[in-house]
Amino acid sequence: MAELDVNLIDGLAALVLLTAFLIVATGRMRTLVRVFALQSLALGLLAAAVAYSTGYWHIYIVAALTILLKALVIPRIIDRVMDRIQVANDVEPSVRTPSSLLIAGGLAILAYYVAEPLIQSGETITAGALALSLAVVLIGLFVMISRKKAITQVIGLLVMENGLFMAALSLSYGMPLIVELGVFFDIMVAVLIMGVFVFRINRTFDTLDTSFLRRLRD
Amino acid sequence: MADLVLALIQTAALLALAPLLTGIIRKLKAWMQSRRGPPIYQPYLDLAKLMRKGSVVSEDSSWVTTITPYVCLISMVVAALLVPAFVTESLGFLGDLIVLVYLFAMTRFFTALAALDAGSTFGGMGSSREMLVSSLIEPAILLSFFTVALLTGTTSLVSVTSVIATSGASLIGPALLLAFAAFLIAVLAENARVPVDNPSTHLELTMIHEAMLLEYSGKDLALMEYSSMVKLTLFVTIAWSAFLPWGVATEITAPALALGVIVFLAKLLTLAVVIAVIESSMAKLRLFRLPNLLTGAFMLAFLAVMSYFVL
Amino acid sequence: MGPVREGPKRWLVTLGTYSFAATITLGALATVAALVTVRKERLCINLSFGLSALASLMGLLTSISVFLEGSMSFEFTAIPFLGPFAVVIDPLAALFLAAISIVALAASIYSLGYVQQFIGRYSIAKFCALFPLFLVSMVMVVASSNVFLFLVFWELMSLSSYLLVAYEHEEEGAASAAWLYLVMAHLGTACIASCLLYLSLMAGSLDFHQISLYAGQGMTELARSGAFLLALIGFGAKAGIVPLHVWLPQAHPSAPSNVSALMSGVMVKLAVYMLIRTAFQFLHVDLMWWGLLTLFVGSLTALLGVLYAIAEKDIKRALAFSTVENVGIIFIALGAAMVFYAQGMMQIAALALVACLLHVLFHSLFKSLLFLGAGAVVHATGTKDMERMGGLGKGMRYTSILFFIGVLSISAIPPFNGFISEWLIFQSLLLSYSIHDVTVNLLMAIALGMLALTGALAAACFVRIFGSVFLARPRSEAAKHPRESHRSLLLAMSILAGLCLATGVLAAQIIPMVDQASTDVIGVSIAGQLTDGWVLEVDGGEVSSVSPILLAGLLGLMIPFAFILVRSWGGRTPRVKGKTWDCGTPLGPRNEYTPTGHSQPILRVFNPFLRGESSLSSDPTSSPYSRRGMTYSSSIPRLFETYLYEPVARTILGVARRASIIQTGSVQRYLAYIFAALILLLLVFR
Amino acid sequence: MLELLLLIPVLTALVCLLLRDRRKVEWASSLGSVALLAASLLASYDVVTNGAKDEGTLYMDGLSAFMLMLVAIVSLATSLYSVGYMGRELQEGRFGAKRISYYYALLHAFVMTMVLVCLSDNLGVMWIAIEATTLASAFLVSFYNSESSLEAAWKYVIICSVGITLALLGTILLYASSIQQLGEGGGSLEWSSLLAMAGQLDPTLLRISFILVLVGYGTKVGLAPMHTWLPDAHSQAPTPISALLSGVLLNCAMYAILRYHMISSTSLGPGFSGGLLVLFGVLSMAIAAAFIILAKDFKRLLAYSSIEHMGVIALGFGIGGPLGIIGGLLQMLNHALTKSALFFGAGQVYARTKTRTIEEIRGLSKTMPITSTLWFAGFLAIVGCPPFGIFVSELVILMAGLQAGELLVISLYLVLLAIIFAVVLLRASRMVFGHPPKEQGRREGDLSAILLIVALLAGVLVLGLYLPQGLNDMLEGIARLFPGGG
Repeated sequence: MAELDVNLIDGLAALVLLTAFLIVATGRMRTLVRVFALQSLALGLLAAAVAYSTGYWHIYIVAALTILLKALVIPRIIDRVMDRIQVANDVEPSVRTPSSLLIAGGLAILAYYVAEPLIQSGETITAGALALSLAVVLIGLFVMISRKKAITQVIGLLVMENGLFMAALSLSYGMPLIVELGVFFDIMVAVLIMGVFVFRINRTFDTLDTSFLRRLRD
Repeated sequence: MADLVLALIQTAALLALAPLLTGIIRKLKAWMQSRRGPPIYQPYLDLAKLMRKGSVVSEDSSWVTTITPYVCLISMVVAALLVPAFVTESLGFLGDLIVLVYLFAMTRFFTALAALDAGSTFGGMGSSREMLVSSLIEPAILLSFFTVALLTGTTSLVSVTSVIATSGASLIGPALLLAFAAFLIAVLAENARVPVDNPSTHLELTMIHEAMLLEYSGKDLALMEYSSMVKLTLFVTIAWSAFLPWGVATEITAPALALGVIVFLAKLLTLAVVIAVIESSMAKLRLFRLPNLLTGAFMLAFLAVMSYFVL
Repeated sequence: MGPVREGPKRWLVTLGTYSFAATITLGALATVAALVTVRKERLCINLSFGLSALASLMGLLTSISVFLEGSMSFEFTAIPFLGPFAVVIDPLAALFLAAISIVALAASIYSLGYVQQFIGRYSIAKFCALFPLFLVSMVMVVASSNVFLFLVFWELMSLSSYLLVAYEHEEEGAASAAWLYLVMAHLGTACIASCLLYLSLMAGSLDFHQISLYAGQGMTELARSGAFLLALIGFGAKAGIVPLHVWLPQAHPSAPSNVSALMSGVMVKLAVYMLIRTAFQFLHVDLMWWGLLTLFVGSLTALLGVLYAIAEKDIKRALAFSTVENVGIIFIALGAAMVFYAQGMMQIAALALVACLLHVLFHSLFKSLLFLGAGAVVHATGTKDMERMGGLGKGMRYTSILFFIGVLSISAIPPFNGFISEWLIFQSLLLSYSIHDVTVNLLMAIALGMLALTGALAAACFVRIFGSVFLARPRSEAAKHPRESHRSLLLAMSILAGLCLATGVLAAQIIPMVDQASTDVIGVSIAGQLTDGWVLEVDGGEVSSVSPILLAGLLGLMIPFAFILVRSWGGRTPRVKGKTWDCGTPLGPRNEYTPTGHSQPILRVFNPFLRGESSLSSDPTSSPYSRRGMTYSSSIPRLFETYLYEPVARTILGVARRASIIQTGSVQRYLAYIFAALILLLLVFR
Repeated sequence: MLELLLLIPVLTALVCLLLRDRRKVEWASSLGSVALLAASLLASYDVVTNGAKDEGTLYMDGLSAFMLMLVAIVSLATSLYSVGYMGRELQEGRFGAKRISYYYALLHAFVMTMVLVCLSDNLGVMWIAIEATTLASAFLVSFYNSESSLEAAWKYVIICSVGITLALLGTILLYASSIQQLGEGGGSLEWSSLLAMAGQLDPTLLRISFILVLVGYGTKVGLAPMHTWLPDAHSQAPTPISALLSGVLLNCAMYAILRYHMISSTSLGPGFSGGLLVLFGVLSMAIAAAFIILAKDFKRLLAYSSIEHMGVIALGFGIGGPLGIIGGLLQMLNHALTKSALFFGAGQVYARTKTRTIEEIRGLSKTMPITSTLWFAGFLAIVGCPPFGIFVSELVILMAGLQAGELLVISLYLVLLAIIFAVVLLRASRMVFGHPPKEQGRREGDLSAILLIVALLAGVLVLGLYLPQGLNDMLEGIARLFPGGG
């Protein structure tokens, strides 16, 4: 693999992590969706770079699908949903932004710590890629925990998925095509189902704040 | 065969002497209280009189009242078969010291039930108190027997008697004496004597043993009275035979037997005096002070066991 | 399946095997019959209990054939990866099988009449199906010679008896008593399972025979002691030793009386059975303190059991507490046997074990008799409260006589059977002087004192029970017109009463049988020294003896003789019926001694142990000079419940409440748990 | 051949979706389930006698066959039970008439995803299938569209999706480590080939991968502390679906973990992944015990009991050895049958009392004697009373623990089991015994439900007394698939 490719891939991967930080930092719903679209775009480019450098044609398909679905379709759907049910533009974090950023930083460090034994065993590239993608996944999960709106939770989940894809691309240069397609299909269905539920929740509870969903408990 | 005959004669003697012992104690007490008192054969006359009387039976009572006098009588007769008095012969293979305890328990058990049978308050009271006294004193009795069993290696009363009597003085020690003392308290407690009970009281509220017999009359009463006289005699005899049997005839020769009989009578008289002295000089204890005395007996017996093992 | 031993009396072994198979088959058939005849209730009762009675007879036949001709065994495979399951009836098992069979026979006959009272109130088929199941599982508990098989039937025994205890579930407290029982039994099973499975893993086989061959070799002292303690706790919970007895006085009284008889009479003893096997055969008792601990626990159990029995007003609860007491006595003997065994004094150990087993056998007979009698009484009066009984002896003459025989036996009145076993226990405790260890000697002496105290208190307890139930005048409307029990009830009780007397009188003939069982365990037979058929002899340097048969003969001949003699003395003197003397006050239920009154002095003396409270209050409207309407009430607190079980339950509940804050209903919180779990794992295990 | 197994539920689902008449839909659903069971039995028999079958993406060995049978049996019971239960709900007007075919279609789609979980050799496909189970069942959970069912479904989807994302990351790491081994382009997600080269995989990656998979799929299994969705979803779903969720879905997720466990313990030795399973097992049992004590709703009680049993199963497999594995497998089977029977009973009781609150129910043995007897038998079975199968499996796991010398774990296991035993039976006996709160006549539910419960309990009963040689061999064969299970 050429030096340039590696640098490019690394750079794009870093961009994905950066956007993850931005998602934590932003306080506006619309911006949040834009940043997510940006992250997906970076991921799509990363896929294309991997495809170019390895020459696996099926990764181009992955790249195309990623950009199409995650950078274009899903943000549009989310926008539409927000328009339809008139979501307030405020993100409503339960952990305030500065602390959130600190925690996100901590998660990134944790990810490096976890991947560190791989560096020692000489798997430097793998270690870096693992650390980056693990950090994105953890930050996505953190977004889900620390944001109240149902839509932010969906976005958090999608950020996790992005981290996942990045891992798949940079660690193993994609997965067998059938698996990739299946995963895409599942994600689409999942988002659709969640969309349906978001509508229903909004209709039933007249809010999207999931912290009201606390009737079932012991 | 001679030993069997001797044993039966001995039993017969015990059964015959029982009212006399009671008479003697009454006479002694009378003297100490500066009275003339009835003749010492008065109990025989009382029993004979009662045997000729008709009886009144409570309409509330059941078959328990009917059979109890006979059960008491016979259990005492059987007990008398087991106890050596002046010679170390008895029908001891029938039962040992533990069996004796259970035969006494049998008498008490039936008496206590008969007391409840008629549904009288006094009977119930007597029954209840009797069971209290007996449950507290029985461990003391068994532990004091345990002590002599340790000393002699057997619980068979005949063997105990002959082992101790033939051992010279080697077995005399704190164990034996403490056990004897514990048993003496048991003699008083088991036979309704002062300070546990007062055999001559007629105030129902203070009675234990007499309260249980209130409903009996005529022949039944005679049997009950006689059984308790035999019981007293047996206890006194056991106190000597099991703990301090010296003087008893250990072989069947005329001089030994003669000595045995004389010593036995002397021993009976000694304890009669002791009982009379106690009854004349002490008051009956309050019911709920009794446990102090009775657990004291238990402690004495336990100390006896302990001194056997430790000393 | 097939007989194992070859020999001249092979037909007997074959008979034993077939009769054992018949026991199980008939029992199963009885259950099926009950389920098939759901709608025809009387038929259901007759079929089910008829078959159960037959099954019991077959069980008895099996154990007789084992005693005559030796063990029988066979194997089968049900769960292949656990290997074949062995069923063995050796003399020890046969002894318990005999106890089960006899009591079950009586209980089955009894049920024919007794269960009819439930028609229309509860499901008859349920009872008729569970009863044989209970019976079969008890039989299989003693027959199983495989840890796994044993545990299955052990739990099944608890389960079926639990359902029977909960049978009258609309009665106050029955369901919760049953629940407590099952929980305690289950806790016990957890200990038992751990102990037995551990031993079998060490031995490399689930088979009892293999485990006893291995016998804890190669295990450390600590491991063996741990296993023993688990067994003691586990089986103790089932046997009802203090402080694990709390379920017993609740469950046994709540059960219908025929079931109480089986539970108190036999089921509780099966714990003793297995404890004997575990301690002696699987662990070869080599540490003396095991025995001393058992002895101590036994003494404590016996004393507390009898004290609580004396305090009790409910007749069945009093009997249940008396079971606790007798289990204590059994444990005293067992503990003594273990001490002697650990000291290598096999003869004396065998004596103590024979005493223990005899008491087990005898207690099954008289306690089930007493429970059956109590059932008859409760059925006749509709109450379990002894305060409300009295005078039943007149209306229920036969019941009262049969009950009385039970009372005599349990109070160890010669020549009834309870006396024989207590005599032997005393003898074996006396022989402890040959151990040269002052601590042990004194402990044994204390145990002996406790046993004596217990015995005397038990007599007091049963004077009170018999007196307040059958004697004097009725104390309530319910007790005024009792009807004599149904024929089947009387027949069942007569069988047991007859056996109580017979086993006492013929103790010298029973002992060789019991000795076979103990020889199996200890390896030394003492029947030859202990009895020659006429007298029982114990040799502790000099010979101590008792002759139950001659004593019985003397008493049995002389009492009627004395009766005739005295009655005819001096011609027939008149016997007049009269009123009871009560200082002229009108006779009524109010001036009789009540059970509460009868036990008050003893309870007051022993109050430091019981911590009871009593209060005296009077009607405030009456004049201060002449008190009227005085009320005396006393209560014995449930010490173990209050200070042991309730704190544990509260702690568990408190922990659960505290844990409940995790289920808040917030998705974010839930996700945070996943997050936290993941991060922790990554940090620790990366 | 194996595709056929997938095709049957797919076809059934389609047919159900297309048919409009309720009777016809019910027939189609029942027949489809019967066909699936028949096909599964045939396929399993084939596998047990002729060894594992590898058809590329699909793969079937003894373990898959075992799971497949579980799925087929419970789904048959569920679809039969649905006929009476959902029919009555429909008559009571809890949902519109059109939705009944939608219900059956989703049900069979759900079954199909579970069959796929059991049959996929490719771990990626397995992941897709598991994610698909969530998606298929989400609408079943929210079937009544009530507020609380919506809430439950939302939590279900969100929590399980997060979990499953983590599992996918774990899968990717495993794949990456296989690439390291085989070079670029040679990586494999086929479980069979991964197992074959397990010895050479990078241990660090494997460890991280297993942690991610355990937390991820563990969410779906209901291992504490990731179990939080489970009581909500189980209590809000229609009762037949609760049975299916508890009975087999959880087992399917556990099956996925087991596949990774096999790889991981081949490579790292059984200590690591086994130890983690034991840890989560005990934790799940403890949390479940606490909530069983507090549960007021009987369906939630049953759900917590499922968490407990998943803990027991994890413990069994974690301890390992032939006994632990066989115990875990038996526990899976017994739990699936018993829990389905219990949920069916709960459905009958709810239909009669119209409440799920334990406190409000009394004296069922008077008002519905047969159902309550069966239900109570189910409770006895679930807490591990003989002669039911769970007693055997829990005892076998106890033996395994003793053999492994895990004394602390074993004592916790026993204490927790005892607490749960006590509390569950206390609740059950209060519902079944005593006087009914108001005078109600005696009325049982429909006969078909009773027969189904009887059949399921009879199965558990037989397993408690007798293990057929064939099943025994199958279990021993499966145990041999695990390292250290020979």
